[in-house]
Amino acid sequence: MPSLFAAEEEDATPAWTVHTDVFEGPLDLLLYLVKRDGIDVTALRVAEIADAYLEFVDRMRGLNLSIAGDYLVMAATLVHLKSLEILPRLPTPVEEDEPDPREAFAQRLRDYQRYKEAAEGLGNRPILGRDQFARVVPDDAAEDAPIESPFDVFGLLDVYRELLAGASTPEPQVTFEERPHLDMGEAVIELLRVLESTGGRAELTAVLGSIRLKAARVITFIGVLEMLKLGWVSVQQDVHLGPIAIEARIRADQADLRALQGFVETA
Amino acid sequence: MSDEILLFPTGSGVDPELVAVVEALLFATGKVMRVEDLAAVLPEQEPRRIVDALRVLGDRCASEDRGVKLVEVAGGWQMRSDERFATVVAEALSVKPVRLSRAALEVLAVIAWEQPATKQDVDQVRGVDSGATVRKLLEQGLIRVAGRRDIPGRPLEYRTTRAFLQLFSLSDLGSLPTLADAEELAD
Amino acid sequence: MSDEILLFPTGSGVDPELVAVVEALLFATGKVMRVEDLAAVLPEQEPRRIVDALRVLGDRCASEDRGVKLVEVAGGWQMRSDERFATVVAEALSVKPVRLSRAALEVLAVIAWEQPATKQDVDQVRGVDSGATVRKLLEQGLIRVAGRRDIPGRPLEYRTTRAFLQLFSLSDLGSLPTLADAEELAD
Repeated sequence: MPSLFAAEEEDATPAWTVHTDVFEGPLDLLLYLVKRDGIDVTALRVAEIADAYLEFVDRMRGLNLSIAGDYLVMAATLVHLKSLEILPRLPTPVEEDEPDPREAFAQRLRDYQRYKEAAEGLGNRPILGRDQFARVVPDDAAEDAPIESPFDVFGLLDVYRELLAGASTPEPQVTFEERPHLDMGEAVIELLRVLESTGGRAELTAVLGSIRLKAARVITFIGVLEMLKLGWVSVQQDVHLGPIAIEARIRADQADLRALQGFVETA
Repeated sequence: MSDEILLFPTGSGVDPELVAVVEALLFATGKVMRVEDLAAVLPEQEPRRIVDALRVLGDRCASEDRGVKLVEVAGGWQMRSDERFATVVAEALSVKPVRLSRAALEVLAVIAWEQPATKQDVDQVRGVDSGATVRKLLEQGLIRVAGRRDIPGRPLEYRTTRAFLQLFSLSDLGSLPTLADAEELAD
Repeated sequence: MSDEILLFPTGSGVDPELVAVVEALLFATGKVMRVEDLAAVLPEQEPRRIVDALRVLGDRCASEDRGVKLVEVAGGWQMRSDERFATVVAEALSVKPVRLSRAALEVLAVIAWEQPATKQDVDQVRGVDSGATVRKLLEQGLIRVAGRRDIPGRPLEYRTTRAFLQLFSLSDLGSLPTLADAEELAD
């Protein structure tokens, strides 16, 4: 067990800090306490371990150490579980299939211990690059060779994200044909025309922003929602609060306006 | 050194030249070679014979006075330096030995034994957020995206890769030991 | 195989472990190593002993059933595969992977996440002409033509291929992570 506390080298007053990397989270700390106190994890009683844990957390606080939120959440959970043990049983019969939260908790701790042991087992295997070494083969490139990517797929996604961040989405050069009493049918047709002029795809807020009249903007937006429902357009927003791309699935002349909710055929 | 001579006396049908060429191939490529890979460049040899030659080679390398081992890994075979000499070899290669953090090992363990596993599965077992570690393991090519789980949110599922098997010198996933039972946990 | 036993009987003072570690070093580095290089990582060994170990190792490798030879070159020693197997070894080595360039990665990224995408879509995101890179990716089989877009000029649309999925260890396009998935793994 490495020391939990270490002096931080600061000029005048050495402050004590918790090295959080000592434990892999509250479950790991609990297992440490189980081992330290010689508790049998297969017949774990929550009260035994709760006291040890709360005392530990208290001590850290007493030393003015900042404690990660995860550890405090666990402390609250343990207090709750312990209260179940102390309180007299309620007279109401407990549902048969309702699992005892204390047993569920003990099981969770045992599960974590199983994986922790499995992880140690992995770490103790002969490891390539630590225990065993493969031969360093001098490379000379050859033609017609298999392709290799320097990144995994998330790396590729980063490339895409960087491109998007750097790319200036050109303002669509569009003018909405605005009439004072634009109805939804007209708004939909106009929007589809605008999208055709921008290659089928545009940034939604830029399109809406190009509409001067507020009423027309609102009716066009409702039109977008209608078209979404009908599958005439698709929208995509990759990042929360990020740009919304709208893409036409049909052409303006394919739009059957009678499908629109609330469409009134004007003579 | 005499073991394989007992196991495979000259009369047993293992061609000494085949053993030699298999050694040359494993040495020169430095890679994990499956029997098919060897057979692809040795078309006149039956795969069965190649397996025999690999066995002879492996037995020979198992001798005390050899510095090289033949390990069965990731569905194939690879020659590697013996772990007895890890420190010296790392120094000669001027490489820092691979270090695996506990977080990385724990996340790998959950994914290896549960696969396919989602990030939520891993978080649930460990009781802490494992996002950064999962990302790192993806970058290192030790795990890969293996689809989405058919539950709300359709989270990505992860599996271990061949590189994982290579790193931990495992011949296949079946050679992972079974997880300890609850009863075995008591110290 | 019995030669060195005659030349260096156990009593001759050649430490079997020294022979083994010298083999491990020459194997792993793949380089020409001088006695000084070996001595630098084996400081507790007398250079004279290292030379003895090299002799033993060389004699062993000289055996018919070995595929690796110890050759004295450029004032040092190197392990090489036996010339007898040069053709087979060259064939096994001929498959060296090509790394994708930054440009190729960018074009692939746009096509992967926006598919079907036209060259114009790619050019617009990248801000440069991507014609040559698109052609290269088509040749490499990572993207394919997937029809024409119904807009003036009817430009070709591209999609990624199965080879793309394999390259990034994806089981299907549905497992292509989204920006939201990436956020989940952020620190």
